[in-house]
Amino acid sequence: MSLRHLWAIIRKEIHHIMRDRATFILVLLTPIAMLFLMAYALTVDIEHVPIAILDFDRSTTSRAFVQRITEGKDLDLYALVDTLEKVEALLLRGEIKAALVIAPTFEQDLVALRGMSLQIVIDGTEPESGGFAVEHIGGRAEEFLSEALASYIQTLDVSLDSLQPIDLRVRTLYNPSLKPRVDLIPGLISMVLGFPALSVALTLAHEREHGTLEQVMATPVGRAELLLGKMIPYVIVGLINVIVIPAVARLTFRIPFNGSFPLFFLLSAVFLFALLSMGMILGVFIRTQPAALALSFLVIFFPGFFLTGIFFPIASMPEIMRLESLGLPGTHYAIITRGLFLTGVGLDVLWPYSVMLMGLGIAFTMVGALFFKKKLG
Amino acid sequence: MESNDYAIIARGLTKRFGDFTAVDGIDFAVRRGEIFGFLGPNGSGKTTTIRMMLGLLRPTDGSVQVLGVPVAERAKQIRPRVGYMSQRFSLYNDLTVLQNLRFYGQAYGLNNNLLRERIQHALQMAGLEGRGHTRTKDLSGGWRQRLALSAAILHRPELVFLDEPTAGVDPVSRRAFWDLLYKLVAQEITVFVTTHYMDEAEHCHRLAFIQRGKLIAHGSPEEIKRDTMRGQVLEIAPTETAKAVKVLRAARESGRLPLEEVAMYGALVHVVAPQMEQHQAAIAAELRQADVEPGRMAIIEPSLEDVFIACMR
Amino acid sequence: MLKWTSCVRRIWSLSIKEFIHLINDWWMPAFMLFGGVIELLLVGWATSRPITNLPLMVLDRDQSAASRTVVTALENTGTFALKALAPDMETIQDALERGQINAAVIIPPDFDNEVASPIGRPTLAILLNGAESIPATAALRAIEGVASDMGEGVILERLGLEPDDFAGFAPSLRVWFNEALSEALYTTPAELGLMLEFTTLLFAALSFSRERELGTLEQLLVMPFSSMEIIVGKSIPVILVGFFDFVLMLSMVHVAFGVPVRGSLPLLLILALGYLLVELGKGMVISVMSRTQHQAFLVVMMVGMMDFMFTGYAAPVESMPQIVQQVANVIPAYHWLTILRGVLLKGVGLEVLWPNVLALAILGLVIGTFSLRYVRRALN
Amino acid sequence: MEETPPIITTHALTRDFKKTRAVDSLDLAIQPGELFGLVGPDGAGKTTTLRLLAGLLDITSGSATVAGYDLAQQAEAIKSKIGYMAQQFSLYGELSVVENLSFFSDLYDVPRAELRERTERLLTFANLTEFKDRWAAHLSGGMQKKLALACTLIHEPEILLLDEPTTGVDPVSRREFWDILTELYLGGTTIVVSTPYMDEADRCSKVGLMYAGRMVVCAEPQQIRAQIEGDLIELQPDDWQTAHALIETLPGVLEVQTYGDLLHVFVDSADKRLPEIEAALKKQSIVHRGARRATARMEEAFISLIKRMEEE
Repeated sequence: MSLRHLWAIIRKEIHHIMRDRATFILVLLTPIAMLFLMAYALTVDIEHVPIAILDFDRSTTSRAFVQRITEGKDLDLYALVDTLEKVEALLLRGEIKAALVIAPTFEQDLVALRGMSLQIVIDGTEPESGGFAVEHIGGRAEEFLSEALASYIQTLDVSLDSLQPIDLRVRTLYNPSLKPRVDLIPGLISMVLGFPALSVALTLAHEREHGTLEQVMATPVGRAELLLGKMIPYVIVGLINVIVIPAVARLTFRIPFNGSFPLFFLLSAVFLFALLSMGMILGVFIRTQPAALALSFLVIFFPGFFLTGIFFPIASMPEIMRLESLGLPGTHYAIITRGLFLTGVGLDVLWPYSVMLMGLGIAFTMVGALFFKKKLG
Repeated sequence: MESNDYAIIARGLTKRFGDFTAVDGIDFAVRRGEIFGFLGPNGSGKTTTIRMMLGLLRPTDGSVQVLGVPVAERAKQIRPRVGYMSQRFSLYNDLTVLQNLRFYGQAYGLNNNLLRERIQHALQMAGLEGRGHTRTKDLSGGWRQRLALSAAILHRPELVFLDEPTAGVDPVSRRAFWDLLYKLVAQEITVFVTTHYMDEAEHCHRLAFIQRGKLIAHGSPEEIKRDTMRGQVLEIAPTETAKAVKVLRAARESGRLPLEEVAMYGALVHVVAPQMEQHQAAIAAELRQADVEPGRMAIIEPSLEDVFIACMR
Repeated sequence: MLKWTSCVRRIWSLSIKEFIHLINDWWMPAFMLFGGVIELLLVGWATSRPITNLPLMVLDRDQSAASRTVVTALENTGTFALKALAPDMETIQDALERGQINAAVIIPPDFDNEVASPIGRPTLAILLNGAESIPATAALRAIEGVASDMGEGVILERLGLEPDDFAGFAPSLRVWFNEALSEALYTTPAELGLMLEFTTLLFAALSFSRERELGTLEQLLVMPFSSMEIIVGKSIPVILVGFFDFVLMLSMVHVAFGVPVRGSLPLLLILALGYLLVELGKGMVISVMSRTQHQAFLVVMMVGMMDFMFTGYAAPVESMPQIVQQVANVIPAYHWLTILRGVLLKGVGLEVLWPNVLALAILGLVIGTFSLRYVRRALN
Repeated sequence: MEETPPIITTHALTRDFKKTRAVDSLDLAIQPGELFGLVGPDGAGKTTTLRLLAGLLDITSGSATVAGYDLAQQAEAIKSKIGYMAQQFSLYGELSVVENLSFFSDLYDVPRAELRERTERLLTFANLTEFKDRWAAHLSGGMQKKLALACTLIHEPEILLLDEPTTGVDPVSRREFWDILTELYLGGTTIVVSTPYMDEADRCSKVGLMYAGRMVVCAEPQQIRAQIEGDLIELQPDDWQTAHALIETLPGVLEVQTYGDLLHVFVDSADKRLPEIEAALKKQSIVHRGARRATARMEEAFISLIKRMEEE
């Protein structure tokens, strides 16, 4: 390995990146924009879900209940209707996401402690807001019930603070609100850094398409030097993102950063090395840019989304996929980012993952160098 | 000028890119049915001029009429009537020879029978019979060039623009290619060609020399030779060509001999000087002094290459 | 008449050429056709699987019958893989910090007594690892379920109610259009719609940028194609492959995940074709704007993400700020997803979907006209 | 003459592509310091040969040594000894002239102490000094070729492998280019150059003619030219097609080559046949100009040889 060769390739690649302004800006901006949009879209606070209420009871209690249901800004009363057909029509047209049907016996059953005669109807095509409605209506119903029954229960000489006698004292560490955005954003960093990895594959395909690779192959430059030299500038591009992302996350989404930033930076560099080596392997096997694009989805983006445990817990996966996820740099990096952003741990905890990342990076580079022939045809 | 007699009329054609003037007010006219050679060094504005004539670039100033149609306004009308072979990229590399030809033919609206016939002919002309299913990228440079040319004239255009059509083509094919151009011209097809082979330029009916965007000579090869060549050319066949050139150049530098130009010409040396008869003996003496036998010496008619080089210097 | 046939012939020649490119460099079309299918399989598979096997620690300080009931109930949920009972808090703390467990349940020493006493208030302490909110939330739901089942028994006992009399305090639930509340049923159509958008956009975006980068565009421009013919000729493969892609993905989600087609299939196919045209227009604009394929790709990713945000797939559009909701109306993918869900799951037709169809048509007209103009100008 | 061991040798060197055999058991020996011209019709295997020698392609069979290294085993070691220039422009367009030079000087490990001096010398050599900060993509074709040559020369290689370095280059630049090559040749560098220009082949010290993947002739230019039988007469008739047919039938005419409307006639004796031809043309009232005895150049020799090959 000659540092001089390496540096020559790096410098050339940096010139390329810098001189094509439009691409340079896009390369820098895309990961950040993607992260921002994904984070926003995935974690919008659900509110103002339009619902319809069909009150067959029309009692004081049911009216008070309706009042209670719609007092927050989580659920919006879209319409008070009088037939099930109207509920159906509204659901079909997508004007409401859920409906609450209060049975004629609502008040009676409640007083007799027979339970809550309620039905919640939700639009199964959008369970996101439907599920939300179920949860919130259920919660309100329970509250309402507890209050309504409080005086009655006291007469029975039992203690029942609520209708949920088992008191769950939940403490959520590292992300007290349990908002998904807080942990998805650190997780998603590994996804969006797939873009620099793709760029590496593209530049190699580009050099093949334009014949410049032929001239370089005729020089004594080593395979590993060539591959590493093409990779390192994109590691740098990725690192610029790595610096910007925590700042963006903090300013726009108020994501904390509890760990050591230098450590984050260092491990991100290792991760980029590993991920970009994957991109490089693509570039080694692929001749044209469209092919590199297509393959990058199958190799980098899809697995990065599904198999790295950002959205789907690795523990729940079948054995074979769990093994595969171990071979993806994103899996280890997601653990590292969550640890540094949220848990605030250090290398004492994260070292196994860091070692894995490094190992994967070296392994991928070696595979790339092994299959990269300095030959044409 | 009767526009019917002319395939191309360019008036004050100018193209500027920013503050760089690529083509600077050139005027020329190409008669129908002639081979018009457009010569100039690399970067002198040849390709830019062709692009303007094809309506790919809008002239900054001036105008050009192609086949009687003003290009700037109605480029679309002339496209079916002209053929164009660009310098490097006229073929799709991942397509096979046949697929490329078929694409050209259909694009220019040839019907199936005619297309089959023309493709057959084109393959023959390019020497690619039996290799129709080879991917274009697997062809050697010269063959690709021949294929591109056959494709450009597949639809028998009235006027064909050829931008360095024979670059990298071997001499045998080049001759076959020029034979073909003559056949085309016999069918009243006009050929506008750029080339770096000056021996090819000799075979053009008329020529234009362009340098730094300006037209510096215009006329038939004979006219150009007569009007632009200062001095005569002495052809020498010395024993050691390289050494002879060195010796004569040294003589020129030191001012011992009033030579305009000393150039190696294959195994021969061409020396240019005014009133060559007076210097012939001195040249021979100079060579002998350096132990080079001058061999056969003769004043010859200047070749276009001699003229071109004299012009461009 | 003659003019027409030669025009068709030119378009034909261009489309054939494009198809040959596709066959020769087959990764891209293969990705278009099967990448979507793979993505859908992954999504369908991942979302239809319950979350199981979450590592959980229990610290049982009570060691009573009641506490053991809790532990057994937790195990029976199937959500958890119970790691060994923890000896002390430190172990739990450490495991949480290392991210080895998603949740921990601590049963206090007096749990049994509190359950038994009529005025007791049994407590369970729960520690969640918020650094992984998705499994943490799933864990919390499961624990809540266990607690409320237990709680119901306690209530019945304390109030002296008969279980048969008791209807339960939770409201009953009915899910329309998706009775089993299968997640695959609503994620896969949305994913299908988005994949169609993305692949079409990407494919279209490469069409000109690639020829420009390789230098062949110049030759194309001097051939007697009108710019309209070039656009149409280059569009046909995109539309065909995109449409085929759609049919393939649709059949796949139907067979693999039982996604029904409750509405009219012909209507859906026609609208899919229309939607393809709209996305094609966008892709072509990106294509002539970009100098390189790399640029085209990055712009496609940005645009695709932007659309994704407005489709209501990840988050309900109703919950977004007013201004964002307005923007959603001019995003074709938003209307397309509404149509797709409507026809597939709700079984509605034009009588309900006409506002979306109309919006899509108007957007198509605007985008189409603009892109035609723009691409033509760029080509001339 | 004493035999020095050749710097490039090949034995039965063969390279197959999917269906075609591009290079077919090629035997070649190039002496150090030779300026070796590789000529041949399109598709004869010139580019493949050069790529093989540069270690850019795997050998199908046979063997070769370049600068003392075995091509199959030590391809990488060869690369620092050679300078290779690809047929297509294959430098980085977005890098400036100087940046391209320094890029390759790094890859070739040019001693830093000499870098400055060499860069300046090559820039002067290639007449590129005033363009040294221009992007390579913005140079004219001829300048690009000269820059490419300069880049392959930066490490002062023992062997230069140039694949059609002057294709698409104007005559002035072409001469400059060959002046540079001649100087290198005189300085002792071994040069292997493929070219479609026969006047360039004439400037080589040795010429190898390839045909269908084989080396069919390998000799000094004079020897090749000498292989042509008879004298050459050049003339330009008005109706060249009829004239061609007519002259071919005349006695003493060995071969007629056309070049556009120019005819090259090989005859057993020019002095004897020139008047006969002119008379024959006059009889058919074919007007002609510029009939003269000409010196047969490499080009005519090449065409003659290729025709013979094709007939076989």
